[in-house]
Amino acid sequence: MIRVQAEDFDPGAELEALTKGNAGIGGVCSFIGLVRDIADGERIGAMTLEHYPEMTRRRLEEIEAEAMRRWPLEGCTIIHRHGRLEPGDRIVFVATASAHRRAAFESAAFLMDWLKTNAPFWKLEETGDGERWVAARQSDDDAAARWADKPASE
Amino acid sequence: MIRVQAEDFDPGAELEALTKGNAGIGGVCSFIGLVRDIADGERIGAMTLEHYPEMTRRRLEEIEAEAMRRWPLEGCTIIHRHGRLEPGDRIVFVATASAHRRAAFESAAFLMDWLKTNAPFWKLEETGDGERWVAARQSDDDAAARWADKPASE
Amino acid sequence: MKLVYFAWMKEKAGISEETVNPPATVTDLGQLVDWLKERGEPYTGMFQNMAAIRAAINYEYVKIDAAVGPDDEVAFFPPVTGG
Amino acid sequence: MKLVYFAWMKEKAGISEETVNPPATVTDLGQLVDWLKERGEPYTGMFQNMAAIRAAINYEYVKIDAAVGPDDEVAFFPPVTGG
Repeated sequence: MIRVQAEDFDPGAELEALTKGNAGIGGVCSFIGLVRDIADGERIGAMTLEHYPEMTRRRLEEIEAEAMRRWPLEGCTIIHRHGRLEPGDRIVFVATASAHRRAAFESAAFLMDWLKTNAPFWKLEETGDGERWVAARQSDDDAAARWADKPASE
Repeated sequence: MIRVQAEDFDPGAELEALTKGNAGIGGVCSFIGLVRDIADGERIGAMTLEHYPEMTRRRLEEIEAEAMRRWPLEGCTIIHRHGRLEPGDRIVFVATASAHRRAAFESAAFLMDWLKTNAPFWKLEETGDGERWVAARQSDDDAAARWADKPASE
Repeated sequence: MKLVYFAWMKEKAGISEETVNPPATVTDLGQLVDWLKERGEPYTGMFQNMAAIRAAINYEYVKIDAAVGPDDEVAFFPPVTGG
Repeated sequence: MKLVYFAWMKEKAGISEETVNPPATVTDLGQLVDWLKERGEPYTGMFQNMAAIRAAINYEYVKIDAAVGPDDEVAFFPPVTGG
């Protein structure tokens, strides 16, 4: 299940919806990304996420299918917000459900690494010195690259 | 924060409590373990978790401190239920909050691997053929062993 | 051909999208960028450092030598920072 | 010395805990198990396969050669299956 939206989401309700009625699920791993008040040593007043809607939808559907193909998942939720967010606000949510905990952990980490490097979003931070576009990180590229040749464990 | 209880818990409320008021948190990884309706090919009617309360509390406090020592965590929640549970019921919850997603993912996986192999709980399954004590798995020992000599990434 | 821009490329362009009609000799992305730069600002500034720019054609990431045609939607943007 | 049992060991013991007074020659866990087995059932059945048993003294996991004294709480149980 994929959603790209300006509104906030309810992690508890999303987790409930993902697992409800399926007693074949042994574990659910989730990750919530939040706006931090400090980035690269500077205080952040707010952040605006811009994205490319038609591309975002296609690419998220593709990566959801890829996660389902690599791991034996019973379900998968990806929610990404756009628009203006303040420190403490939720940005992104991924959750994966599987019979096995390892598959849930690995696939959730895979989705987050992928989102960081491939989801067409751009972040504009508001600092005391004005606005700045967040630069991509080499560490995120490295994190995403580790999935390229790594087979799923289960 | 550690709790061992017979009652169910609310993952959404726990996640909210873990992050509320701390805008230094960039990511929260959580895992929920659930009772499956099938185990080792047999249908499970219910499961009873027995534990060693005085030891459970001490060992959980120890592993929470170890996770906080290994990773730069802003917070950590561990909830483990005991007593009789039915398929679909929540058994365990771990959540870790950090400035960095990798630390959150790794520490949550570490806690779950540890709980599987070191928390003094024992599971009695009710199947169509009667009751059986769940045997420890070599794969769980292997999963826990991978943390023995692995430094934290961040 | 539809062009769309994001993040600082959109700011430098001053617009988020436009429709252009390059000559038939423009058949790949590199040629498209060269043709745009020949038109002067804002393109010369936008495409000054190609190492800092990523592209997509019809919502798929592509490399600079990707083929491009009149009916395509071409997007230019800096490296993404989602999640 | 307090002994506590869990899971199938508790079922075989028929009790969850008991207080025992081994002689002063019993100074480690192996000697304690041997002394219990000398008393017959249920101990001979409970401690038949030591590879299937884990132990804790005062809430800390220990090996079979761990020292044990009169004031200790000793727990015997199968490998744990939490999480």
